[in-house]
Amino acid sequence: MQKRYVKMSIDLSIKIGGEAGQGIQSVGNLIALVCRESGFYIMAMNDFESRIRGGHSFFQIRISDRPIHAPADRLDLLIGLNQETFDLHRHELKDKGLAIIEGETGKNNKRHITVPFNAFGKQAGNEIYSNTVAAACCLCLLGAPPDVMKTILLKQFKHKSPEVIESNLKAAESGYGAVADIIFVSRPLAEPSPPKGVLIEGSKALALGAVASDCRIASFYPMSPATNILSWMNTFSKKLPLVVEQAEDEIAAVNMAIGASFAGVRAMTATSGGGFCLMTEGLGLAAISETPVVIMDAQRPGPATGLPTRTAQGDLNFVIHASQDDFPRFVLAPGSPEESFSLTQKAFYLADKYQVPAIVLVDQYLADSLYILEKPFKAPNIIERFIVTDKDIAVPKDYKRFALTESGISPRAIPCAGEALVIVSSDEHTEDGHMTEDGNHRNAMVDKRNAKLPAMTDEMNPPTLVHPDAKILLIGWGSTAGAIHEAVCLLRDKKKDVGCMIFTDLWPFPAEKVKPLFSVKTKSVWMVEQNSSAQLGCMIRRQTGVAWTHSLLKYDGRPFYPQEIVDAVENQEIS
Amino acid sequence: MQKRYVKMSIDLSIKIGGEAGQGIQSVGNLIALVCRESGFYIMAMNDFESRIRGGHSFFQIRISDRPIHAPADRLDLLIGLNQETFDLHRHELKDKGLAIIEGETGKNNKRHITVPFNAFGKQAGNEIYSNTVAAACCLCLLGAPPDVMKTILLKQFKHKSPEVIESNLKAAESGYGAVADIIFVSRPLAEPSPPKGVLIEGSKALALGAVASDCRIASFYPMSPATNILSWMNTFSKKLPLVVEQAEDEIAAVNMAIGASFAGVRAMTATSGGGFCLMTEGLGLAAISETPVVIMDAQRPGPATGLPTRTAQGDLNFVIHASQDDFPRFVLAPGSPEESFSLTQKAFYLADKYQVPAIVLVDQYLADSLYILEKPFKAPNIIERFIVTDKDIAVPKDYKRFALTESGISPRAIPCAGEALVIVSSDEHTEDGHMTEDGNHRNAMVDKRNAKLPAMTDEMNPPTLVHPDAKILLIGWGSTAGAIHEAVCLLRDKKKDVGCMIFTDLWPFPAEKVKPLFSVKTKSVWMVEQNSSAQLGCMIRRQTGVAWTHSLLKYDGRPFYPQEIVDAVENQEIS
Amino acid sequence: MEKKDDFLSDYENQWCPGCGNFGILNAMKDALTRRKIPPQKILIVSGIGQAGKTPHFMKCNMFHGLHGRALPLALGAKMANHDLKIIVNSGDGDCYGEGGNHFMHAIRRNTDLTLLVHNNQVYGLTKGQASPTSAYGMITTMQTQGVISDPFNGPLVALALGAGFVARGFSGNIKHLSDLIQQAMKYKGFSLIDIMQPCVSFNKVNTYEWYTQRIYELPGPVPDSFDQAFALAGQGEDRIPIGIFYRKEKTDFTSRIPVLKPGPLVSRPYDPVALQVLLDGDPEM
Amino acid sequence: MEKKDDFLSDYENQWCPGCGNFGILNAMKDALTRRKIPPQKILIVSGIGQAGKTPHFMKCNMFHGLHGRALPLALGAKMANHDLKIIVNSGDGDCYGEGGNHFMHAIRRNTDLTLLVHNNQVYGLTKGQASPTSAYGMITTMQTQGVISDPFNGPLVALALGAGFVARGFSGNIKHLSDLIQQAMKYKGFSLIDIMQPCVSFNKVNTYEWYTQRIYELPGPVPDSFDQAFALAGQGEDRIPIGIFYRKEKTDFTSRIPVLKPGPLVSRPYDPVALQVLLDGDPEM
Ligand SMILES: Cc1ncc(C[n+]2csc(CCOP(=O)(O)OP(=O)(O)O)c2C)c(N)n1
Ligand SMILES: Cc1ncc(C[n+]2csc(CCOP(=O)(O)OP(=O)(O)O)c2C)c(N)n1
Ligand code: SF4
Ligand code: SF4
Ligand SMILES: [Mg+2]
Ligand SMILES: [Mg+2]
Repeated sequence: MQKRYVKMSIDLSIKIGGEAGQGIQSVGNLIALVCRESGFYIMAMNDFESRIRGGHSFFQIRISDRPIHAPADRLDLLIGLNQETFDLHRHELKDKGLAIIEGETGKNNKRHITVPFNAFGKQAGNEIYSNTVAAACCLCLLGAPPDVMKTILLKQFKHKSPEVIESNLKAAESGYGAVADIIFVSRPLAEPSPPKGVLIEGSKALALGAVASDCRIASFYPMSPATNILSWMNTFSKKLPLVVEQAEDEIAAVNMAIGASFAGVRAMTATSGGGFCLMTEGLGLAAISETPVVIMDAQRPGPATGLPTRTAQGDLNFVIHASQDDFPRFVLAPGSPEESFSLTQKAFYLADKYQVPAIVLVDQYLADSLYILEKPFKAPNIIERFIVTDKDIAVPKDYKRFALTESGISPRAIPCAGEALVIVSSDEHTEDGHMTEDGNHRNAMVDKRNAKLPAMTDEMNPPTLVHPDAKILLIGWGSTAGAIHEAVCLLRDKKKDVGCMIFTDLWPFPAEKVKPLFSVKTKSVWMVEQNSSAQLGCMIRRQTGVAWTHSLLKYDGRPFYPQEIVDAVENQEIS
Repeated sequence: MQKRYVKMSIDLSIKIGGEAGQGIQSVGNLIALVCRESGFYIMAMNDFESRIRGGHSFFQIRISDRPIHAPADRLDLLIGLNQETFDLHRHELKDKGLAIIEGETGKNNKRHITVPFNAFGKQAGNEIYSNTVAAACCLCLLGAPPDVMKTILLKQFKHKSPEVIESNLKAAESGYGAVADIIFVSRPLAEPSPPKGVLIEGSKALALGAVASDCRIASFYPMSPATNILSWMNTFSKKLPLVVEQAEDEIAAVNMAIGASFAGVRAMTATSGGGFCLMTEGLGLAAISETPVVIMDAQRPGPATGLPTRTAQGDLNFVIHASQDDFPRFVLAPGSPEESFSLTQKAFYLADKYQVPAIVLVDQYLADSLYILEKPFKAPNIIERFIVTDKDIAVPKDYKRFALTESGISPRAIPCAGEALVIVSSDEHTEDGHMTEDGNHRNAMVDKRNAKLPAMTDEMNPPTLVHPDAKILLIGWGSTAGAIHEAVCLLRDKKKDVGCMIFTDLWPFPAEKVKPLFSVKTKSVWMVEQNSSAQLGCMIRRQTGVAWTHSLLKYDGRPFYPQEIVDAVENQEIS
Repeated sequence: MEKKDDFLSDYENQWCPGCGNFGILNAMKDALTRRKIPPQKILIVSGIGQAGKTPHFMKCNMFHGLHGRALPLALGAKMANHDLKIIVNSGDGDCYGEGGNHFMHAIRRNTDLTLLVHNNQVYGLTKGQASPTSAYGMITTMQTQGVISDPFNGPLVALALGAGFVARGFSGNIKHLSDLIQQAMKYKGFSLIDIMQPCVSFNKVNTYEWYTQRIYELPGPVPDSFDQAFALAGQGEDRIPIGIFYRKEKTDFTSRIPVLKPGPLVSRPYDPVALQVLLDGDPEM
Repeated sequence: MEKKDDFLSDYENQWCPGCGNFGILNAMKDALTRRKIPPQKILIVSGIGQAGKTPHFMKCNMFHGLHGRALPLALGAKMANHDLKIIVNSGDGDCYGEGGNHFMHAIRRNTDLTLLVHNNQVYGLTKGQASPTSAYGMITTMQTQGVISDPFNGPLVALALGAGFVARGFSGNIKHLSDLIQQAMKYKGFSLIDIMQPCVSFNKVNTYEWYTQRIYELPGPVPDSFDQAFALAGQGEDRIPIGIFYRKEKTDFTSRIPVLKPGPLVSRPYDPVALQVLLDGDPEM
């Protein structure tokens, strides 16, 4: 994730807003696709309500000639499929920004133009095509040649009827026409270059990480913002030995995954905090039965139902301590599509290697955003499973599933695969897996499980560092990585001595690796988190003794903009 | 809990062991009752397996002329209803200790006497009376006049048939006869004095605390070691406006309690860790809906099913962080029957006052042990409910359940009680209770809920201190209080400079009160906990920056003996 | 007198235009008006989903609880105050999926409340996955190769569990549905109305048209035969009967609890004297 | 050849002497022996309770899971390896109480496994509270004024949910029960045997005597009428039939999943080439 900062010559932000059901996301995707095709980097986020029609939602895309990893707070272009979009977001426009809003043609002023998206849509066949009109306006302003847009449109609708395709093309044409003579601040798409990578959604990167781990069972119960991960996996399940099963509830989902893993395949489930609550007992089952399992928690604001379609980082404390009593587990929090792919694989690998549950902690912002992925994902050559069969066991009929070892890891056989009987219980047990009441056996098993911790901790990567000896150190984790990195660059441009420390590998907390990273030169330590109590801050304090001095906590369900972080640090400097 | 330590002139420990189903607990209760009647203090614990018949279980009672709060590790008398008891526990006998074990009369030696309990039982009518024979042997050795035992027996069996009573009396007689000419180290019961208090079980004190809080709904799903608390409440429900309802699962149990509280009565549920897992989503519901609810978590070793009938302190981290995202809650951990009664009331009071969930964290050892309660429990004169009705509301029809206030506490009305409509949602909401997607409203509600924290923290009592400026400070919480206090006394007797700090009020952690309690004179800080990671230790470090230096962690499911703590500290001193 | 308008709420409705939920909402308001129950006297408890949002869109006392957990929440409220009149709004996923266990055990208890299952045969709020009632083979956003579990028939299961009031309604027949709701509320015990409800956004199979072609009103008085009820509840391929399938009087849950006889718990005074007697209790436990 | 002794385990049995579970254990061993399934080839999944302890007391592959969650655990194993032969041991509390939702949805899926519900009409391991199947009015350690919910009839509910193999057995008739288990294992799909089982420690109502007075073996071939099955499953006051109530062939769950056709997931090779194609996929998502 540590990116070198190169000044961008193109950096445009566009917001397209309207009601749910107006096809905002399609507009967004279309624009993103054309930008990619034209060789630009993009980063786009989806903001929507927990409803299917009406209300207000938007798609916000940032376009650049350099890699970008966070949205920007000020807009160059605001496209409103309704007037409300203008009312809500006009203040976000830059001074030279332009708003194109649904309305009768004619009552334009230079910075606020109205276009009858709906009427044009209707002319093209149906009001629903208004979104294509809007997309076309946008692309026209950005300088995209009409045929590029057309090509992409045709690809996107290739499975639709000729009438639908025809109407979309017509709608696009009218969109181009409506703004043909308006000159926008910048027309980057007029100068295309080869694509810089593929377009990818966070949830797709997570799903690809799972299949690249050879995950073969994904059981789940629908819950935003995790559902998309499963939708992707479902798509993949047609081409790989993978079953995606919708369970009756999250309790069933996690137990199915554990049962599948016990039977010998890699298995996972994904949910959000409320569903994770229902999985906590299963987490303990995975722990005591030493069955590998991967659980993805896509965070949203809580408690309880909270804000179903928004983003948060409020589950860190919970997932680290979930389920009664002590036991080892992994918690990894990717901050980009690349990390989503690699850390999901790491989670499956570590779960298998240490026979423990591994949690991948993501959030709505990461899952629902679009990115350009520069380096294609590679399928691993082999998948190491850490499973034994009769031939690896001295006397298979004497096999003991929980044999005491120095590492705490016992050779793991799978049931009905040979002479070795696999005996597993959720009660405390002896080496052979049978229930016990004996205090010594209990101690031996707790010690055995805990014995894995040193090696598990060694597996944890230290946080990413940028100028760690700066006077001001920003600390964050997971999906805020992009915004924090950019904020550091912006602040350093302003000659502020700022650095950052971004965690992905959170538990077991690699305290010994983290402690020496703190510099005596650092005067203020800022926790930048999307929760109201600085959960990572508390953990760092507990694990290293280092206390944070400032915090920038955002918990309104919206992601951080780099500028917000810049402002907070600068304001603090002044006061 | 801070008890002055007075040297005991009588301090006897007796263990009665046998199989589940042999009536060990009845023997124990009988002895405890006679000791109480004779004016002695007792402390007794039940050790049993998760099965109904067979295996091995025991009852261990300590008798003294001074208040006692922990079991002792060395025995004066071992009574075995089977040979296994002798084999398992003979090493616990003091040098002058005596063992009375089931077997043919005759093959006695001075310290190991066999008595045919079974045969005597059979003679009295049925082998099942062997336990009464054993109890009688014990009481006879302790010097209890036969008629005292007889009186208690008659009382205990008053609802039984004349034959059963007759048989028990006969069995008792033969027990007395069998050991009449053996002289035991001490015969305290021969010199009775007036009773020092009432006999009470931990779970009963908790249940009484609940009814003394005017709790009116207790919904639950059976789970050891919490079930007894509900059994007691069920008994009380015949005499008070109280409904105890067994739910289909723990999810239903916690939601029922929340529904009941919402409708206007005080309500609770009780469970153990595995059931608490299933309640975590409900905990979040109580939080966001600001509905008071009390949840008792009676801890047992985990993870998962673990050791169902044993004791642990492994759920502290979990209950403090359970459920997604941040929200305020209380966590209180009583360490004695007195505290069980008072802190349960405090939990109900605080839950009502702050409209938050309150967790009472106990464990199997506390719930299943017997104590002498010196000061009778008093019913409060009034129960403060913090509920408003139309007459307290300016314009009832404009009532807003979640009105923003400085304290974060909104006036709470109950549904269908007047003109004021009560609107509550598990989604994030506006002041009127309706769902919202708005970031500002979201911030306002998070801030409102968190605004309760300072006052909530003020409600927390600091830990109990004994010689806080000692060189060695033992820190513990909850049910280990008795053992730690006694260990301090024993160590100080040996001229060791030892003190202790015992927590009951754990969350919100009263950091500002705790920090100044640490003395510079203290050189080693010991965490004495029944989990494998020093959970309270981690919390103290995180909240105060004070790091522990030593730990004595016991997680085999058995309670601490004071002597174990003494030994650990002394061994450390030597090495 | 109560007017339907009394239930008008200022809060913006969030359902899709054309959604079957509007019919259910209207039938509820109509039923309450006719039963002369004002907003102040009704408690509506709901789960999470489009169905769960219902009480927000009308004036009432309400608790919009967790996904799947409306029934135990409602039961708790009823035990605390058995004078409460309670309607529960739940979705097919909410009630038969996540909340299936509570559905079964609520019937065993026979708690006096009315359960309306907004059965759109799909997960609406989460964008179109199969629900337990989705037809075998139905293609959805997640079941792209078709549903492979048998559909769950709520009324049938309710009958097997001994429910005393079992009905099916249709969101497209508001008058009929209002009448069902009124009857259900009159019934003292647990009443289930499984309501066929089109979801215009995600269920392209069970549309208004699909329903109107199949649905017919049961004529005449409620059949008082269990077997007949069972047969009616089982229909559903070509012909879907709406109406009350079964009605049988039996003692409701809170009436079975002796301690509730003197009145609702919520209105009973705190009695320190009785409590002290209990606290003093038996000194020997 | 497999002998019943092959299933002998060294692990000490923990049930009360006289417990009905012994009969079930013996019938299981007998059935497996007769079906020629050795310990190495059977997977037993169980919940928590006295019933859940069953697999510890015989030789087998086993997963003794969480209270109430045996069915999803077993389903997960079956999806991973549909060649597994799976028996699930569950208690009446475990299966119909805590696990009730999984019970219903397991039936909807028709997973090929055999579910044995040790129905002692009480919570045994937790010392005698009422279970969902406890009779109305039954006095227990916790329901000291008697049970006030209607009893849950597993076979009846299973039939209403469309189960294809529904039977009732009696722990006191080992030969008959063994036969039922064999038939159930032969059936390709979800098979339920609700087993009447005395709990000598906590159920003083439904004793051996009580059962023997009421239980009768169904004669002759399995009735192939749903109505008859429903009527049989409903019997229980004075006369309790044991035998197979209903048997109907239908495609089992894993056979309904196209991707499983080439063989069990667990034995399929990892294919980096197919994966890479997917990873390269559509660059435009
Ligand atoms: C514990 C939990 N799991 C999942 C969800 C996500 N969720 C919200 S509504 C819903 C299903 C909605 O379907 P249904 O109950 O049929 O209601 P509808 O929207 O169709 O009316 C789900 C799965 C949740 N909120 N909580
Ligand atoms: C989540 C959870 N809740 C409660 C328990 C406690 N518990 C263990 S066994 C049991 C019920 C046993 O009854 P049943 O399933 O009928 O089995 P039986 O012992 O009668 O065979 C309960 C409630 C538990 N282990 N886990
Ligand atoms: S998604 Fe379906 S159920 Fe939900 S509001 Fe829209 S039409 Fe109604
Ligand atoms: S308690 Fe009942 S079910 Fe459990 S082992 Fe004893 S007799 Fe059997
Ligand atoms: Mg639905
Ligand atoms: Mg049972």
